[in-house]
Amino acid sequence: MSVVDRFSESWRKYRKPGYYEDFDYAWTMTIDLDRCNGCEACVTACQAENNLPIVGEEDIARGRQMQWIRIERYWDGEYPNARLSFIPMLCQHCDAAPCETVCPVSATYHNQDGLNVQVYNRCIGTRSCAVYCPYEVRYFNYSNHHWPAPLDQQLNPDVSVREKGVMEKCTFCIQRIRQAKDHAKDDGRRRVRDGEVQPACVQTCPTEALVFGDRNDPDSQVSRSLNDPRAYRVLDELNTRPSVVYLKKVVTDGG
Amino acid sequence: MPDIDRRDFLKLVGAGSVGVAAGFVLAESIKHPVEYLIPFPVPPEDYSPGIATWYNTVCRMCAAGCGISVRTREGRAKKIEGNPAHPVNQGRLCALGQAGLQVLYNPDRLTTPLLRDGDRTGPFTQITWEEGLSAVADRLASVDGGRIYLLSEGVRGHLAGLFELFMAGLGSNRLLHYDFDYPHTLYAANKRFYGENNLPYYDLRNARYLLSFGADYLGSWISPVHHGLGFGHSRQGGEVRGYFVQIEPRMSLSGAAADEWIAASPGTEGLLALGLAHHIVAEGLYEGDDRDDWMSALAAYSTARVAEQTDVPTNTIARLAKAFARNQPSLAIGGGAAGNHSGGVDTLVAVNALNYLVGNLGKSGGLLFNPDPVVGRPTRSRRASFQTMLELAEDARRGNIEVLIVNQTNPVFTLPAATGFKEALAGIPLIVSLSSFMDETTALADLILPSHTYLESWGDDIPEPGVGFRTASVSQPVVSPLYDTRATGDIVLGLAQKLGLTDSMPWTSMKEYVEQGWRQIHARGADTETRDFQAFWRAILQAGVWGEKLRRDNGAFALDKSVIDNIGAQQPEFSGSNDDFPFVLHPYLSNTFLDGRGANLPWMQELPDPMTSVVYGSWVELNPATARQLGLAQGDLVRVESPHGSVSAPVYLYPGIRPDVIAMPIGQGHAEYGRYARNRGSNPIEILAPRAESHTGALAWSATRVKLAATGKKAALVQTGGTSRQLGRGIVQTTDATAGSGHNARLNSIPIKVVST
Amino acid sequence: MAAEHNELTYADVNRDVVRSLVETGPKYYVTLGVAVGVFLTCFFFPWFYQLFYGIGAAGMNQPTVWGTYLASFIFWIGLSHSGTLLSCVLHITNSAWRKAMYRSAEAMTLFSLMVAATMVMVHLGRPWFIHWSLPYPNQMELWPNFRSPLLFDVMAISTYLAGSSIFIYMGSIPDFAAVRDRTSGWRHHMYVLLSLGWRGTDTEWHRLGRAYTFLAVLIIPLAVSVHSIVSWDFALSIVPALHQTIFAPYFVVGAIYSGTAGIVTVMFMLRKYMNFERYITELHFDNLGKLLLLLSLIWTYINVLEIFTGWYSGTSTELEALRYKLFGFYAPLYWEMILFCAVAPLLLISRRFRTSFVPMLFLSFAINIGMYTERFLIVATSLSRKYLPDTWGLYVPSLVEISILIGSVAMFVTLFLVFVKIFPSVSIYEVKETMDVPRKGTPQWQTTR
Amino acid sequence: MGVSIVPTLRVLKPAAMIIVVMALGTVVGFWANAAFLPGTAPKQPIAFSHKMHAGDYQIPCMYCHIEARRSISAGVPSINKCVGCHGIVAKDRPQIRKVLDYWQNKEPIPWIKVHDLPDFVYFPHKRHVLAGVECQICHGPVETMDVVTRTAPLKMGWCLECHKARAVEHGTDCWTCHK
Repeated sequence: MSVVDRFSESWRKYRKPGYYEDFDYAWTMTIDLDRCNGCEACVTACQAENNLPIVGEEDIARGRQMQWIRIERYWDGEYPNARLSFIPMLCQHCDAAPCETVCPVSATYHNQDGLNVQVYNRCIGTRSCAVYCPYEVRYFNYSNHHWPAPLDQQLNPDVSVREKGVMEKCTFCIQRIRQAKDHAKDDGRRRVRDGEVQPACVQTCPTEALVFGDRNDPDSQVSRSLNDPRAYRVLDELNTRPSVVYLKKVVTDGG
Repeated sequence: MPDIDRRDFLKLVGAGSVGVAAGFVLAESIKHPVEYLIPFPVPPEDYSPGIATWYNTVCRMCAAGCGISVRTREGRAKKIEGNPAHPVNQGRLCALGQAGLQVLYNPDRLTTPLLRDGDRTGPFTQITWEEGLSAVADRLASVDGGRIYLLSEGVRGHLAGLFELFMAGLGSNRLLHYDFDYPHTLYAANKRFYGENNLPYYDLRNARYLLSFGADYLGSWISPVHHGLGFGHSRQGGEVRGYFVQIEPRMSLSGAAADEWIAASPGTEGLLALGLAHHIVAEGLYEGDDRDDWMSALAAYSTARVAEQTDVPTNTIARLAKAFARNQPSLAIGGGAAGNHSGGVDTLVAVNALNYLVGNLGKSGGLLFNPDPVVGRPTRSRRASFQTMLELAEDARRGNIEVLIVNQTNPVFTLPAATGFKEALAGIPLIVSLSSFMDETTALADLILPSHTYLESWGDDIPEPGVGFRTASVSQPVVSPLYDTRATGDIVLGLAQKLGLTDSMPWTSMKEYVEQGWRQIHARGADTETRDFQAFWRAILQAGVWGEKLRRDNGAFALDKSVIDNIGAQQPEFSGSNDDFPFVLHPYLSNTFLDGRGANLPWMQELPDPMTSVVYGSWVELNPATARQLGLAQGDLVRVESPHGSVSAPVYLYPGIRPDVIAMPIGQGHAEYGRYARNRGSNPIEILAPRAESHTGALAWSATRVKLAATGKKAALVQTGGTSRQLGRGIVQTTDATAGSGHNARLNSIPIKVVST
Repeated sequence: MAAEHNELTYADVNRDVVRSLVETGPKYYVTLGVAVGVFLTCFFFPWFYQLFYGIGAAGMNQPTVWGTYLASFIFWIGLSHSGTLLSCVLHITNSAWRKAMYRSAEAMTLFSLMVAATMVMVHLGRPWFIHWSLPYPNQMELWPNFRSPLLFDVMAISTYLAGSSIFIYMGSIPDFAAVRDRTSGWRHHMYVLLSLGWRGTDTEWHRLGRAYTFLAVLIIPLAVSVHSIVSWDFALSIVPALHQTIFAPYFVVGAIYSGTAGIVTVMFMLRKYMNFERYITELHFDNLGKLLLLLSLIWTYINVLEIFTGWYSGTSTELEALRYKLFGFYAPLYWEMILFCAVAPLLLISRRFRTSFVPMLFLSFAINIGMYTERFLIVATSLSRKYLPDTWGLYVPSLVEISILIGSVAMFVTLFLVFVKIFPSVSIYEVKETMDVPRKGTPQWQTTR
Repeated sequence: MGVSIVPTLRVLKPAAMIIVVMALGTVVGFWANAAFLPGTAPKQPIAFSHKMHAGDYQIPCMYCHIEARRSISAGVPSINKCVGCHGIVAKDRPQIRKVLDYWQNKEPIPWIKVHDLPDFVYFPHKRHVLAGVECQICHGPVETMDVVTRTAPLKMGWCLECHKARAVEHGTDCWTCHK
């Protein structure tokens, strides 16, 4: 097949609305804001799993924190009726991702699992994806990070350590997905079973607020969760079609 | 070429050589660096490169006793996750627990035994274990047993037993377990009310209505991960959505998660509890035989009076009381600042009374009592309260202590400066520290025998409180020791050997001792008799947890009339007068560092505080209205002055705090403790008044009044978050649907671990 | 018009221009030395440090991942806009007053494009991989992303750079030949190579004229598209206050505006320091002043429109972005921009102002400072106030960034200083076109028209 | 004054010669480094001969590289595997004595990687072995080599050639091989 054919074929494929429904999987996460208590266990789990650096006080003061999942906090009202709500914010793996269109070198793209992936070694560091991302979940390596020995022994060998000048973000723990598929292949299964793979944040969430799975599978846990009437997407009006769906926080007045 | 002369030729040769050299260097510079492939000389069993091995062990980052699975690859620990089989955390784990890896791989660990010559300001020199152990053993042998103190962090299981044997062998009764956050008042209250010196199991999972009096049960109280599991399930896992009420002067993590946050006047939680009890009894929501006794005991706590004392409106009290009684099963818990106040035990007894009145005892969704543990001895009598520590300091001052062995606890940091504890240590001739880190107490030691971290040691643990049935877990090393350190148990056994205590302590290693202890459990085993011990032991190591499905009969509970008669709560007492010190200081355990033990972990330093998103520092929380009055703005450096000293920290405007209260997180302000903790923020414990709770002698850490003095300076308040208001953008959306919605994450809760290929 | 040139003869022109190339005083070398020194210390070494350390050497942070580098990039691209574009427009409309200034205006285009391209390199996290943004066949079948506005940028800018290089070079060939014939030594050899064997035959003049006009027509839409495309870097994002259809004309107008102001600056310098008083006259300043006034009015209109659309949207995000721009942390800069770019240019209504050289110089400075501020505000205000308030932050340029900004100006000055010694900075043959044909003289210099 | 370019070219000739010679020299130098010091056959701490073991004695690859079929890493055998045989066989040869020295000191042998991929590449041996890819396709005819030499370029384009030829499922997706 010539280059031109290949190009026009993929062009047709990706121009088709809803093309991602034909994908092998459509990995999706639901986050129940009524369960989330803001404990940030997910944040540390992600840091441990994905080799996130310790950027240090100075860099955080300059606004360069690196946590692929973060807890945003929003106050409503004033004392004594102040209320604080937490919302975990991570890469939404949008099906119509603004970041994917802007990268000049296609370092970020949609793969066949419906994931918005970032190829670190392709990134040239224009940072335009971070500008285009309305959720601010892309993190840039402003310098090389160091792990004073022996902290480096903790680094996960399944995940790269990103160098300076590279954009990075939540991958839905793609290394775990890859291994789960590998297992499925070893067992002669065509597909990964529901619940067989969980990103680090979902795995550790003490309140079980996070649910992860394949929404192409109607019986999966996450598909059922998506049917919840409380389901909504953050900044839905931008039509980015995120794969992370939130379940509304329940607020009642009086017991 | 004939027209090239000699000069040109030389030029060309020169140019050519420069070119060749440049090309060569260029090619050399882009070459791949040499990498090595270094196999083990003898590979460990069950090891293969590229394939992860999971070891189950026990988390020691706090006292909850969660089971953990540690992923290792190529002999290095890579990640800590919850052990799915463990009943406490069921596969889940908090941030601090996961940061345990950085305890193991901390760059500031003590790597060899260290000895300090001369006074306690000089440097340490490296010594061998043999020298170190002999030095201690010689000293221990030469002094009277009663003059030897062993001050340990709170330990359970076999290590606690070993300490008992060791101290008994030395002829000393001076064995103390000291933790800053040990809930002395809760034990005392349970003892007084239920006659049970024990913590019950709080069944949040099935509770439909929870009243929490100051207990930050999702952040730092007792067993946060287990409570989190229960909270999540109660919220959206069942048929009816649970309703959570948090009563505390400063909104904690649990307060934010709760449906309702009630800022009662600090220290009046007990009054409020009794006010609710009064309303329940008076409105006929309690129909027990002893109703009249209750009526008379609670007569003084009429709704109107309590409302005035607690600053909670009467209709709120009435509403809470009604809802608490009607929405069964309900649960009332108390702790935190409410428990560590001048009348902490009274407060918690009042909370217990609430549970009693609506019948929450011994039933699902209420509180259940635990069977006695099978492993180790209860260490409750060994638990050092604030009062005990004052006595220890006094003994030290009088010269009654010859040797103090400190194991992984840091009283110099967690005791108020006004106690003079640090200075008192000067009166002790020999201080031996078994710590893995150079913390403030270890920095004052003469001899350091560094322990393994928990990820390198053998041991076992019984979660406290239990989960309603008998359970225990074994901890095993997940990696080979990084440094020339030894397990605490092995150090004690080594000393015992040198001292000739081998009769009572014949074991050569902690592993042998633990295994021997578990032999006894196997021998008495109810459901394990079919297997031989080795199979049993292997099964436990694999599962990481052992349990017996033996529940205690929680059926009948009769309350003594004297208990009812003695119920009461006083107005709180504070150190410092209202006029000079207008604010109540509300120190709270940091969600990330607890009592400061997590401050040396870079992940924890970099984890934003859940409520404020501040990292790497301390702050003073002020109600925006108060700040306006004082003319203070976010980030202004203020001095917090109590009658016993002052600390400085930047102001953080916090909408969820009473205007007459200021709050500070505990955990920062270390003078030692490694590069990540040292000289960062400030420690509010320093300025606390040395006031003990009246019944238990526990430190009443929320009973100090302070004043604020602006310094006129700005301080760096490093925050990860920007503006914490939604501005109508619908980011966190809410609904008022109260019914359970059928979303059930429970089904998927057992993680199937993806082990590397 | 011819009257003003009456005292000039063809020989004068030749002599003046060749003198500007050949006679170099110590002042020139001092200026060049300073420019190169500033370039090295303020641009090269900080950049080297930044390459070593990472982009963290600059002040960029999480919400504001783009900073002054990108603002400088747009600024230089904008500055590039007037030169060639104006020259082309004036060429095909046959405006005679263009002829004395177009060469240096085009050079300005060329050099500011080069500086802009360098700013892209400075801006990138891993500039050593910039070739990945070019579509070249490879075994991996890896291609750049053709949907990306940044790739449009790469295409548009490289085309524009190529087009304007050819344009300025083509227009200079007869002049190179003229200089070739009046110089000796290495200069002579250089101009032999540069003039491509130009003999000045009728056929050559004819072909040059055809090709030149053809290129001029081609470059006009190209120039307009370049800045439209640069604006799409922003407008195609969904960032509040950037996601606007007005952005393409806004950028084009802004670009021509700042470019025209840049031309005024350059004209002043050439006139003053290269002794071209007789060629660059009040007429040029008057005409440029009128143009500036027109552009400033259009620019102001678009700014008002931007405020209106922000207010009219009524959404929290747009309103907040607008509020922040007008009254937030960067508000002083905003009002400074309005003062310099919307209010001050109203002085141009007065002809006396337009024809006074020094005030015009200061005005051109003011406009370009204002326009730089505009670019900075586009980047800084919108990015620091995006959708999720919890991520809002603040961006303040670091020393490295400020130094590189200064260094980039030095780079531009250096390039220009080298240019004036190689290229005849006033077009010899076109100036002659405006003059009366001399009765005596070599027929070689007769024009084709 | 003429317009001829010839005098100019004559003047420029010496400088041009120097530049051309220097450029040619650079090419030669680069080539010489690549050709004579390719680094594809580093000197190992022990002169282990794959030709003898895998070629002459026909020991299967996965007798020593045991992990190849079940792990991402093929694994280099530990010394105890070497000593398993050489505790008895050929104990007196100098190279074997070196091995036995390492064994006695319980020191690992610091083998130098011949086939090294960048850290951002995820190459599971297992998937390739189970898919029936011969070891020799990437590692070359190791059984004929006294000193192991890298014969394949191990570059991305080269990987993709094979992935495309074999129509590997998602074989050209970046995240199949990158991490």
